[in-house]
Amino acid sequence: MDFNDSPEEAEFRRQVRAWLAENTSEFSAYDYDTMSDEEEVALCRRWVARKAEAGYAAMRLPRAFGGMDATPMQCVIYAQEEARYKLPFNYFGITLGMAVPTLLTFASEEYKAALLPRVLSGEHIWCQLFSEPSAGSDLANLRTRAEKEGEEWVINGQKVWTTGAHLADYGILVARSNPELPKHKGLTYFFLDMKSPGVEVRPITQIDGGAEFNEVYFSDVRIPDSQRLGEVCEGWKVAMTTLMFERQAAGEQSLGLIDFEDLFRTVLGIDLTDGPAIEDSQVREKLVDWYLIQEGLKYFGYRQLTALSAGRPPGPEASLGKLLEARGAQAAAGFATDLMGYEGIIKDPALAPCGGAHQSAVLQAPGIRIAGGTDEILRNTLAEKVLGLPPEARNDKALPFNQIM
Amino acid sequence: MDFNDSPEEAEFRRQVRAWLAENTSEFSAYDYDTMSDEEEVALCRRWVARKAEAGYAAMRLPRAFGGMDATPMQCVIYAQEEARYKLPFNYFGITLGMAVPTLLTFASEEYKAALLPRVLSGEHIWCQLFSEPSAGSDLANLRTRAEKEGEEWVINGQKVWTTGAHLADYGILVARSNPELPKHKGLTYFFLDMKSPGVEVRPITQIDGGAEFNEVYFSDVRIPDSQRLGEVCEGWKVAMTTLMFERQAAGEQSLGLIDFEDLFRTVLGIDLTDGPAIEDSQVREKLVDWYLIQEGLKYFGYRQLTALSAGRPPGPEASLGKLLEARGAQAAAGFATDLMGYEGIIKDPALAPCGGAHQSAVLQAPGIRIAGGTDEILRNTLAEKVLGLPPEARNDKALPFNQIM
Amino acid sequence: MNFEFSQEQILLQEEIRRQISGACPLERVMKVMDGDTTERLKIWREFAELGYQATAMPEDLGGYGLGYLELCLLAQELGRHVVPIPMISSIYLASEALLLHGSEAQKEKYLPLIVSGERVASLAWSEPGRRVANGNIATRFADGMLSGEKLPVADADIADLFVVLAQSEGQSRFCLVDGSDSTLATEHLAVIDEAWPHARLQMSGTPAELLPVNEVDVDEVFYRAAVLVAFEQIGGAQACLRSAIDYAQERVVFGRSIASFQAIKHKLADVYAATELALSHAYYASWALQQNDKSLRRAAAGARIAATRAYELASAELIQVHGGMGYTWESHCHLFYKRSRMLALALDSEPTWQRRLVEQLCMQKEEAA
Amino acid sequence: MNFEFSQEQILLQEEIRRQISGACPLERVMKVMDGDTTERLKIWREFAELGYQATAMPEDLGGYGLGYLELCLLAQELGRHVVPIPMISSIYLASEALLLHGSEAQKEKYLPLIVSGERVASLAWSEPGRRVANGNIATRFADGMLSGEKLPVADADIADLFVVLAQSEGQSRFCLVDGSDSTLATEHLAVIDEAWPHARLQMSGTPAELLPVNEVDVDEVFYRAAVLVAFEQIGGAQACLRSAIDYAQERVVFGRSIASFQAIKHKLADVYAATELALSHAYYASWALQQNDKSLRRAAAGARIAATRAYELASAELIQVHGGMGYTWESHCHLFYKRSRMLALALDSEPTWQRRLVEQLCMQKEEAA
Repeated sequence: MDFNDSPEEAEFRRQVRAWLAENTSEFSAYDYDTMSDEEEVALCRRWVARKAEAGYAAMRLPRAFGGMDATPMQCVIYAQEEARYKLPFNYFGITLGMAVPTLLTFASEEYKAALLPRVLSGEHIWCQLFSEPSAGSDLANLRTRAEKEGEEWVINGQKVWTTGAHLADYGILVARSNPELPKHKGLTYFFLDMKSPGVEVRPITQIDGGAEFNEVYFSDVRIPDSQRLGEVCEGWKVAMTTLMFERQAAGEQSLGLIDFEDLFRTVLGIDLTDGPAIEDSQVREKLVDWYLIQEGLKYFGYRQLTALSAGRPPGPEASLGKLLEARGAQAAAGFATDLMGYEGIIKDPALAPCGGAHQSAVLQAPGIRIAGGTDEILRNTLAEKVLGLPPEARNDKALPFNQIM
Repeated sequence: MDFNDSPEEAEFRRQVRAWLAENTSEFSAYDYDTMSDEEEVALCRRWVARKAEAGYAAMRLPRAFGGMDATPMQCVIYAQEEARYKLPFNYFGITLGMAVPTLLTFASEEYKAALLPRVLSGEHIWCQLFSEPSAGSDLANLRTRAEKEGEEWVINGQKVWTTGAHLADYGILVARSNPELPKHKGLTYFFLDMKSPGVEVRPITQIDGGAEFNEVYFSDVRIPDSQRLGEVCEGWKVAMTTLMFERQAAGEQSLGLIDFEDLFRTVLGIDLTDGPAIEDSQVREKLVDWYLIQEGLKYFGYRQLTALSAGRPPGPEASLGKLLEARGAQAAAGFATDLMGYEGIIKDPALAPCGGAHQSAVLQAPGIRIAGGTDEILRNTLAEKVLGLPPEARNDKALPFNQIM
Repeated sequence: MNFEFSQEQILLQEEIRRQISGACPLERVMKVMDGDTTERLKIWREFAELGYQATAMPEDLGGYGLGYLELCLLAQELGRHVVPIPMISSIYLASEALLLHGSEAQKEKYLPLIVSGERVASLAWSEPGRRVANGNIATRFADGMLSGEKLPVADADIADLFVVLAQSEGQSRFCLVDGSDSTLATEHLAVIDEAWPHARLQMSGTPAELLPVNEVDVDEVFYRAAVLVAFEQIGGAQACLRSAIDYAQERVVFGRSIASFQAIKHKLADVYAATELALSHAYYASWALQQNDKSLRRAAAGARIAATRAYELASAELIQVHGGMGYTWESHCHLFYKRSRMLALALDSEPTWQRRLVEQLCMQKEEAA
Repeated sequence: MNFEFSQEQILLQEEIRRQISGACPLERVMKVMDGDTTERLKIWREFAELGYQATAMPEDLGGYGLGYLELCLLAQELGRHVVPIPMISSIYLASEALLLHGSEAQKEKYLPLIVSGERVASLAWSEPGRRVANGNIATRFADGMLSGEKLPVADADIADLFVVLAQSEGQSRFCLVDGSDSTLATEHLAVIDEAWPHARLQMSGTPAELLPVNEVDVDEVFYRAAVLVAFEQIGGAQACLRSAIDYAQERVVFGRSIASFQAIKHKLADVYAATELALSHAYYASWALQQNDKSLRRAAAGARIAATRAYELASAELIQVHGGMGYTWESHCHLFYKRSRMLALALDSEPTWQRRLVEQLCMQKEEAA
C-alpha cells in the first residue's frame, strides 16, 4: 500500500499542474454564481478549446484526433488537479465522455475527420437520445421508430431526459428499426444533426425548478444511412458500448453528492437547547453516518483506481457508490434541515446556512435516487452482476417487441 | 370514540375479575423462574381444568363442549384480565387455539365427544404437524407422504418446528396424498395419536439454548381413515381454516416482543460519559422509536378490536404488527446492549439489567423475524392481500407436484 | 371500547373529501405552486362558505361547535389534497391561541371574522438562529408596543392579523398585531414549498395588545396543533400511497407491471405500515384532544413524530416509484414531497418533539411512582 | 497510488485461509460452543506452531517482524472462520499494551512466551457500571499491589497473565499480574457467545508490576486493536455473505430459487455494499496503523464503526436468509451472529466510538485551521 504517485505519475502531475497554473487564470476569475447559463456555455466552449490545444480535452483519444492516448490514471490525475480550480461547469461531459468515443469506434473516417475537430474547438455540443417515457430502467423498451426509405431513415417518436438537447448541435440516437424482433434485437443506432427538420426540443422543469433536461420530439426526421453507427439491428450492442464509456468517465470522479464538509460546517454553526449541536450524540451519530459514506467511498474509489491503473476495467461494483450516496444524501438533507428547526424551510442562499445547500439537497435528492439507475436497479446490478444471483423472472426478452403487452 | 366498556362488556369484565380473584391464588403463588418445565406443565394442566369448569378454557366453544359461546370481545376481556396475574405459561395455546376449533369443525361427533373433554380436563395436549424442512414459507411444498392402504393411511416423512411435540398426546397433520396433483391440490389433513408406532420426536435446540420445538419423524405410521379431517386432497383448505383460527387467537393479544418498560427502566439506570442516559439525545431517539412501535401497535390493536367487536373478521393488515415489532425488537436489543458497553455481553440474570432481558432479546430476535411468517412473507402479505398488488411470478402452482424441480 | 370515528363522522369526512376533490383538485394546487398569488385567498373564502373554518369553533363565536374529532378528519382531507390555504396558521394555531389565552372581548372581536373567512390570521413564533427553541425570545412587548423579528412566518402574504409570541416582563406571552399596521415590514422568503408562502416579519414599535395570562403555558398551542397537523400529514401519506399503488399497477418494465416486483411491493408495504402506525397514534391523540385528557401532550408528541416519519417516507417513495416522471414539475409528486418537509419543520422539527415526548414519558413515570 | 495489498501479502492471506479451513473448520468452533473447555488452548498452541501469533512481533521478541498489514489479513481470516482463540486478548490488546508501554525487560520476559503459544495474556480493563467509560477507574495500584474488580475479562479461563488497567497516583496505568496468584479470584460469566468465555476478575492485594509511563495515553491500545478487530469483523461479514448467497441459490420456494426474489437479492446487495464500505475504511486504517500515521485514531474509529455495522447486518441477514434452519443450534449461523454482537461490544460499543470519531474530526479541523 502506497498513496504516492509512481515516478511517471508524479511527472505527469507536474506537467498538468504547470499547464493549469498558466491557463486557468482567465477562466477562474468569473463569478459563476451570478453568471447566466449562456455566458457560462460560451466560457465553457473557450475552455474546451484551450484544453484541446494541450490534449487535455479528450485525453484518451489518439493524438491524431486531438487527444493524448492517456491512461485511465492520467485522466484521474488531470481531474484531480483541475478540481482545485473553479472552472466553467462542464457542458461537454456527454459530448466528450460518450459521443466522441462512440463516434471514434463506429463512425466513418470522413465523419470523424469532419466532426471531431469541431468538438475539440468548442464549437459543437452533442446530446444523447436514449431514454423515453416508456424506456427508463428498461431502456430496451424504447418505441421511437426508425423506418428505412431508400438511403434514408425516417424517425418518429419521443425521447426524454435529454441533457443539454437545447444546446446540442448533434445527437446520438437509438431507435427501433424492426418491431418484429425481440426487444433488444430490433434497435439501430444513429447520429443526427439536431437542426434537422422535424426535431423539436422542449425543456423539462424539475421539481427544484432547474431545467437541465429536455423532451425531444421527432416527426418524420430524416437521417442518411451513412449516419448509422454499427449494423442495422445491432443498436443495443452499440448503446452498451456508449454506456461503458460513460461508466469509465464516471469512474474517474466521485459523485460528490454528499458534501461532508458542508454538513460539518452547518453542525458547528448550530446551537441546540442543550448546547452546541456538535456535542449532541444524535447529531454525532448522523455526522458519523455521512462521514462513513463519503470517506468510505473515497477509499473505495482508491481501490477502484488501483484496479484501473493495473489495467482492470471498472466493474459493476461501482454501483454501490451511487446507491449509498443517494440514500445518504436524502437522509442527510432531511436531518440538516431538521437541525435548523422551522428556519430549515428557507432556501434563500443569503439566509440559509451554507447558501441553502441543504435545502437544495432536499429537492435534488429524489432525482439523484433515480437518474443514472434507480436504487432498485443498482441493487439488481450488484446482486446479479457482482454477487451472481439469478436475474428477475421476465417474459419479454424472447417475444417479438410488438407482441409484448 | 370511547375507551370504556359497553354495559354488557363491563358486566362480563366484573364476572371475570371476580372469578379470577377467587381462583388464581393457588396458581400465582409459585416462583415460575425456578420451576422445572415438568412442574410448570403439571400446573398448567390443573389451571386449564380449573378454567374449563367455568367455561374460560375454550371460551368460544359451544357450551355443550365446555365453552361459553363467547364473543371475540369477551375473549379479549378475559385475556386482559388474566394478564394481570402471573400464571403458568400456556402450554395449551396450540391445543385450544388451533386443534380444538379444527376438530370441532371437521371431526366426527364420536371423536369430538371422546377427545374434547380430555383437552378441557387438562389431560391432553395437541401439537400441529405442518412445517417441513422444505415447507416453511412455502407450506404447500410439503413432502410427507400419506398413502392409502385399505381403511388406513400410511405416513412417511418428516415434520419440523413442531411446538410441544414432546409433550403432545395428539397431533394435527397435513400430508401429501397425491403427488400427481398440483402442490396445493394433493394434500390431505389428519389427526393422529402421537404414541402411534413409528412416530419419533427429537427436540430442536435453538440458538438461545431453548428447545421448545421438535422434529417429528414418521416411519410407516398408520392412521385410520376415520381420523381424516375434510375430504381427501382438500387438506390445504382445512389447513387454511386452522391458520385462520390461529390468526383469530393471535388477534386477541399483543405479541409483546418489545417491552418498552424494560427498555425505559434500563435507560433510567445507566450513566453515560456526559450524564444520565435519559438526557442523551441519541438514547431519546431510540426510546422514541420503540415507544412509537409498542404504543402505536397498542392503539392499532384497539382499532382491530373495534372491528372485531363490530363483527368484522381479523384481516391480513395485522401482519404489520409482527413486522414492526420483530424488526424493532432486534434493533432495540442491539442498542440496549450497546448502552451497557462491554458489560452488554453478560447474560447472567443476576448481573445484567432487567435480568438479562435484552441479551435474551438479542438471541431471540432472529427467530421472531422468521417464526410465523418471515419479514419478507409479511411484506408480501401486506402488499398482496391489503394493498392489492399482484402476486409473485411463479410457475409451481399449476404443475403436478412431482414435476416441480 | 370503541376506537373508531362514528358513522356520522365518517360520512362527514367522505362528504368533505368529495367537496375538496371537486373544489380544490391537484391542478389548482399546481396553479398556486406556479406562482398564482390570488388563488389561496380565493380557496380560503370558498372553504369558509363550505364552513370548514367553523368546524370546531364554538357556536357563540360563529362556529358549528362540532368537536376536535371532526376537525381532525377535516385536516386529514386537507392533507390528502395538499390544500394550500392558511388552515394551520389561522385555525390550528392563531385561533387556538386566542381560544386558549384570549380575553372574551378578544375572542368575540376576532374569531368570528376568521371563521367567516374575512380575516386570515397567523401565529408568528419562530426567530432567527433557533432562539425560541433555545428558550429565549428576543421579540419584546412593552408599553403597548412590540419590537423584534419573526422568521419564518407562514402565510404573512395574506394574513391581516398576527398572534405574536413575545417576551413581556420576563414572561412568554402572546400579543395581537393588526396586519395593516405601517410599522410592520414583511419580506417574502424563498422556501422549500412554493405553494406555502412564508415571510420575515419585522416589528418596531408596532402597536399590540397582550392576551391575558393563562393557567396553561404558551407551548400548549403547539401540542394541540401537532395533533391536527398529524392528520394533515397522514392524509398526505395516504394520498401518496394510493397514487404510488395506482402508478405501479400501470407502469410496465421488463415485460411486467412494476407492482409485481418485490422491490416495489415491499417498499409500499413499509409505507403502509408506517402510515397505519401513525394513524393509530393520531386516533388516540384526537381522542385526547377532544377529551382534553391529561395524556394529551404525550399523545400529541407521539402522533407528531409518527406522522412526520410516515409522510416523509411516503412522499419520497412516491417519487421513487414514479421514476423520472415523478421528478418533473408537471407531476403531482412534488406537491406532497415539499409539503411533507415543510410540515416536518413547521411546528419545529423531530429532535425537539423527541425531547418533548421523552419529557412527557418521564413525567408520567414520576406521577405513577 | 497503490491502495491494495501486495501480491505477496495476498498469497500469504490465501495460504492462511487454506490452513485455517483445514485446522479450524466451523465444526471445531461448534465443539467449543458446545462446551469443550480444552479445545481453545489446543487451537492456540497449534496456531502458534503455524506462527500466527508471531506475525507482527519484532524478531528480537520471538516474532517474524512482518508488518501490521499482514496481521490485518490474518485477522480477516480468523474472523472469516470465527476462530475461538484469544487473539484479541493476547495479541491485539495485551501484547500491544506491552509493546507500547512495557519496559524492555518486561517485553523480553513476556512477549516471546505469548508468541510461542506458551502463555495466554488478557487485557482487563472494563469495570462494572461503565465506570471506566465514564472516566474513573476504581481498580487501584499502590505499594506494588492491585485491588479492585474487572468485568468482563475475556479468556480469563485460559489466561495466565493479565494486563490490568488501574489508577495509580491519579494516573491511568497498565499493570502486570500473574494469572496464578492466589489472591486472584475469577468467576465465569454467562455471555452471549458461548464460544468466547469471559469472567469476572477480583484482585485484593494482588502483587503487580507497573508498566512505565509512556508518551501515548492508555487509549492508544484500543484504537490500534480496533483496526485489527475491524478486519476480524469484515472477515466474518464476508463469510456470512458468502454463506447466504450459497444457501439462497440452493433453497427453492414457490418453485423458484429464493436467490431470484428481489427481497433476497436486494438484502444481499445491501450487505455487500456495507461490507465493501467497511473494507475500504479498514484498508485505509491498516495503512495508518502500519505507518503510525497521524490519522490513525480517526481511521481506526471509522473502520471500527463501519465494520461493526457491516457484521451486525450480515450476520442477522445470514439467519434471516436461512429461515428456521438458521435459528437452530446445529446451523453455523449463530456462530457469526453471536460473535458479531460480542465484537461490537468488546472494545466498547458504537456510541463511544461515535464520540471518539467526532472528537478526531474536530481535532483535525482545528489543526487545519
